[in-house]
Amino acid sequence: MISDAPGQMGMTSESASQVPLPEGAGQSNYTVIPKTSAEGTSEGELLEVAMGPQHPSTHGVFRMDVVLDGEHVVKLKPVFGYLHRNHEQIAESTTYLGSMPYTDRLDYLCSMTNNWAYALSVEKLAGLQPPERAEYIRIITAELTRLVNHTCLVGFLLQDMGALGTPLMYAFRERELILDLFEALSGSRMMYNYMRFGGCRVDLSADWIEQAKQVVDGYSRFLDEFEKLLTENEILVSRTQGVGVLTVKLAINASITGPMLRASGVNYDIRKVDKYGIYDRFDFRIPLGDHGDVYDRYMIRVLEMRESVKILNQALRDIPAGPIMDPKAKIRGFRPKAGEAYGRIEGPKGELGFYLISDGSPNPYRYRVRPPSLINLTVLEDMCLGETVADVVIILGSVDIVLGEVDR
Amino acid sequence: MIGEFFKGLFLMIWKVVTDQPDPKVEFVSVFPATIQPIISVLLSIVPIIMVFASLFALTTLLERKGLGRIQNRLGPNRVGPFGLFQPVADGLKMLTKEDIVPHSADKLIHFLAPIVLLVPTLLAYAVLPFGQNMVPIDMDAGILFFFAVGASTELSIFMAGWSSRNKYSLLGAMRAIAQMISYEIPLIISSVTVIMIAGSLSLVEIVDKQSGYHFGFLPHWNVFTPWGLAGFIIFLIASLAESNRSPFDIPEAESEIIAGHLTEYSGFKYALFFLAEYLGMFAVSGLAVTLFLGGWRAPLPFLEIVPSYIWFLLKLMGLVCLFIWIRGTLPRLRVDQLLNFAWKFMLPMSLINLFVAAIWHFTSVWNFRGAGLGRWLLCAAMIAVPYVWLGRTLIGNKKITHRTYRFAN
Amino acid sequence: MGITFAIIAALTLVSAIAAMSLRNLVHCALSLAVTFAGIAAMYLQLDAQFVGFAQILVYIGAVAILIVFAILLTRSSETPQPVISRSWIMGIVIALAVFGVLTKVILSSSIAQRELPAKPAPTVRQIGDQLMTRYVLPLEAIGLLLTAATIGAVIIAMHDKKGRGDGGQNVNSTPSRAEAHQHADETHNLIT
Amino acid sequence: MLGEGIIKGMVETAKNFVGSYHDPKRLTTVEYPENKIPAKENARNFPFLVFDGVDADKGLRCVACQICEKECPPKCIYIIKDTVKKPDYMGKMQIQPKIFDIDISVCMSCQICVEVCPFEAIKMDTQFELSTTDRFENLLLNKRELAKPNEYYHKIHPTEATEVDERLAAEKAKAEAKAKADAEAKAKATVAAAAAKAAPTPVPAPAK
Repeated sequence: MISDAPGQMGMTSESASQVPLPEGAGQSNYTVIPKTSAEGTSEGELLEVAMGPQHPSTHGVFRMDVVLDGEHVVKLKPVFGYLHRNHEQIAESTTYLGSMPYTDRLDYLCSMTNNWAYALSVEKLAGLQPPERAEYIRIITAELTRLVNHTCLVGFLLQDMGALGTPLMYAFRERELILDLFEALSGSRMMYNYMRFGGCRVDLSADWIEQAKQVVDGYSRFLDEFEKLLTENEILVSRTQGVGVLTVKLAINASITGPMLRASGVNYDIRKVDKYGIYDRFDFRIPLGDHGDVYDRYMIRVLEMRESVKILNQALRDIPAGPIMDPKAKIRGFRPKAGEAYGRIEGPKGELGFYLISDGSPNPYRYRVRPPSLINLTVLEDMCLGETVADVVIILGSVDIVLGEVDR
Repeated sequence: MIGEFFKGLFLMIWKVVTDQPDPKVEFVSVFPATIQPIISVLLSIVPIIMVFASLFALTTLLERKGLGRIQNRLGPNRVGPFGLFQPVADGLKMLTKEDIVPHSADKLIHFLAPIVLLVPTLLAYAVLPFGQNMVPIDMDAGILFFFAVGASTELSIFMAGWSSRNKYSLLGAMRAIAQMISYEIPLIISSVTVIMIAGSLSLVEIVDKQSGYHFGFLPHWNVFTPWGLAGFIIFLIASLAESNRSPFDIPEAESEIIAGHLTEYSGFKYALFFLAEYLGMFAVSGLAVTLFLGGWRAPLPFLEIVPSYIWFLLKLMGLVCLFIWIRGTLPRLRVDQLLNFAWKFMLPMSLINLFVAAIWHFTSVWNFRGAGLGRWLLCAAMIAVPYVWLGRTLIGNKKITHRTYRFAN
Repeated sequence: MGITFAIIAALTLVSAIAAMSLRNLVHCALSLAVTFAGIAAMYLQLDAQFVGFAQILVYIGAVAILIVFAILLTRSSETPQPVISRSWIMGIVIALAVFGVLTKVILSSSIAQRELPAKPAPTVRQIGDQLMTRYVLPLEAIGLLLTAATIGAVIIAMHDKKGRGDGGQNVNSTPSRAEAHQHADETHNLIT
Repeated sequence: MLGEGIIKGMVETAKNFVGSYHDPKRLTTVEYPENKIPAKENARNFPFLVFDGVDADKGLRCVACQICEKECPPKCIYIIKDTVKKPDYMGKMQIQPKIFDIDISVCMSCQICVEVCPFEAIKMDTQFELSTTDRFENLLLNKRELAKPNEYYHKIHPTEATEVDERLAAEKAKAEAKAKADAEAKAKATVAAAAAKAAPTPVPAPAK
């Protein structure tokens, strides 16, 4: 019943005459589905709406085919793939290093963590070990990325809720400071292409660390300001609490990861589980929610940002001097021995993993991304059923997707 | 003839500037008797349209600048000095844009909707006392007229939403109507408190009743009484909803239903909707000023030398700035919450406020020592207690709590 | 007064006819709103401000909206009736009969016989005073009646809503989804 | 109490409103065409070719080894080797690219060409105002447009350029010392030294 042309829904054959049409309406763009109860009596009509791919709040080219009973959702079908770029196939036909810049473009808000996840899997494959300073740099950049991602998420969530850009602008103000840091480090504001197999591309200067310390100090002040603006706001609270509940059972079964899983109350953070990098050296806690609704997802992110600030303070204080590349690593002619590896990290959005099979050639034989955005999106319908249109938008916002990663 | 014409014109301008009664008499008498009524009407209508249309332009700029500053941006500053000509550029853009009518739209109603919206909105200005001697029509049932024309705007929003043949438009129109009908009730009831105290439906008389000062400095405005303050806040919230402003911009919630009933409008028709929306906001703010903030009266006795209409405009702009500030801060409510808020909070509060106003009226005969203060405290308590209680039940009903979070190591 | 009255009367009549004869229900409702506005204009012309404004407020602001809502919310899936039904002759006869009776009564009443002395138009204040003093009992009775009607409507609506809840659930649970949930539950049991 | 959080939020936005007037740090944006943020030293946009000396044709460091062409992930570099050796600005005989095109509408500024280049011949530019009205011709940069002097490189990336110069000088000194020891075939030895560095491992063609 869903026509492919977005916004111009095909008319179902006989049912369209139920809402009085304006005269001369050649074809209807209302798809009206008669609604019947269990006994077969008629109970009004359902309206099918295609939200997206040109909808203002689908975070990119994403479509939700929503069936509405009044304002309530009775069915929701996510449709994605509008941004498909053949990422995995391209990566299989280019060198290992050559797909590093492509990973930047997966989740373009968190390029650093994408880099790290990919570097981690290649390092597993090739048996490389980054030196200690590189590990510290990775943690610093990854936690800064987490700050960027979560701040933006909260900003966009509030934008979806109709706060007219104010929280988003505050979020972008702070993000700008971190992007400045990243630009000074890697040369680019978003597509960093910074990590290398066995280390990092450029070393941090002492200056940079000073600046980063300032930014991190300012961040907890900003978070206080942000929370004053939002956390207690009655409108936000009543809009989000009890909306879009994700049960623990479903979250586990759908292999949801990241803040969404933790908002449902499952204590699972790869930073603690795998202790990849040198995360075991840092003192931080994992915030857990109990309700699994949009408010919990929002609060978990705010609390995670506070923990990230803690990690950053420790890392910036303790970072040792030393080389930043494993001496065994080669830039040109990199050929890992045949084998397979799966490297995963706790990205800001969830478990980001890269699965690689090498046949000893310069290109990976198989390259597979485990995109947290896509997998977290699979429970969208379960969270949205019975909620209203307005809630669908904020539930989608609270899932935290980036279409670059969903569609790949 | 020409000399008389200019003399009359000059006299009229002089009388307007110095705030004297009957400014147009001399000027109108220059013309032949048959067209005198028409001239007189035009002299009332044209300034209203001009002043409020330019106020609209100014407000769009002010809003964008103010929102920009709230969001730590600069706001528009490219067209003209400080971006002052930005509204002109916007207007030109709107006028030169293609006017798109959807293929399957109901063309006649689609065309009529913006006009049907704009006309009553403009009519509402007919009864507002802008200044001491500036009332287009001093009607006996002025406030009733205001609400009557205000109520007829709902139909045009429905027309816009339905005729566009767009699902989002229809959803937006339904939301708009539900919202406007719900909030009209608290809006009217909170005005009824003022009518009851003033004993008149005439806006001029209501302003007259608010003259004078307590202790020589505190004006007798309704907002300085407990019921007036509560009524003012209820009126403001309801008028935010009536004029579809954030946090009640649900009918055109762009993150949910694109632009609601405005989705399929472009070009000049869209500009008309936009204009009507702002004019509606000015009108309802003007009514708030008249009912609660003493209309055109100066806030302090020695400031009475400033012409009265300046005070009216200043108060009006103050309210508009408040609206902009609210818009820059708050997220949007959901439809059901909006209606819950209207029926479960605003309506009981406005009824209680009506009751309190009646008590205020009857206690005005109290004559013992400290009666004024006692009366004030009694009424304030009678409003505050239900407010706290209703607020708690409103929140408590939805099981909304202050949450604490666990941490795992 | 003549021309204005003629225009208003023509507008009212034309829109009333349109409200009866247009095929599209929404168009009919909108025409009806125009009729209401015309009647309000007549009241205003007769210097009955209160009635005129109340007409606009109640009929255009509420009744017309209510009609429009009713059209949109109720199902109109019955096949559209032909505009002129089979019993049109009967209808015309009844209409003519009513018109005739009314005309007869009006013409034979004392009002039509003589010129009325110009009465001062009742002000809103007078109407209010009358309502609150002489007619206070009827006013209260009407208020009570309306309140009872509102409460009744709310109760009916609430009852209806309760019934609808189950129907809504039925639409949700397509078999595949139910199966998927069941499957998920089983896996969960395996995990834990 | 109802409304508390809303009032708190409104106080916060009011603070920001006032703050935006007296605290320039809050305003992150600059008014672009008039004011520009100076480019960071590490900033990168699109690649350019470095030449030494004054003549862009002669001084090009690039020896058309085509490693960057092979390594470029979006394959936006196009090189055709010259068939004859030509003297460079020092008078040394060198193979040079006959055609060296970069399609910057395809380039994704990943800097991999810079990393893999053994001759320090290709570097990243910071120039970003490149918009044109023709997306085909004007965004396909040829050798002449890509070539920029070493001084320009020093100007945009001072630290990095100094390091590169030092490294090149050291290599050159080493090569010259070796050349002196190997007195009979001076020119040949220089080329050999370069060649030895050029190919630590030959980069194989893609497997598929």
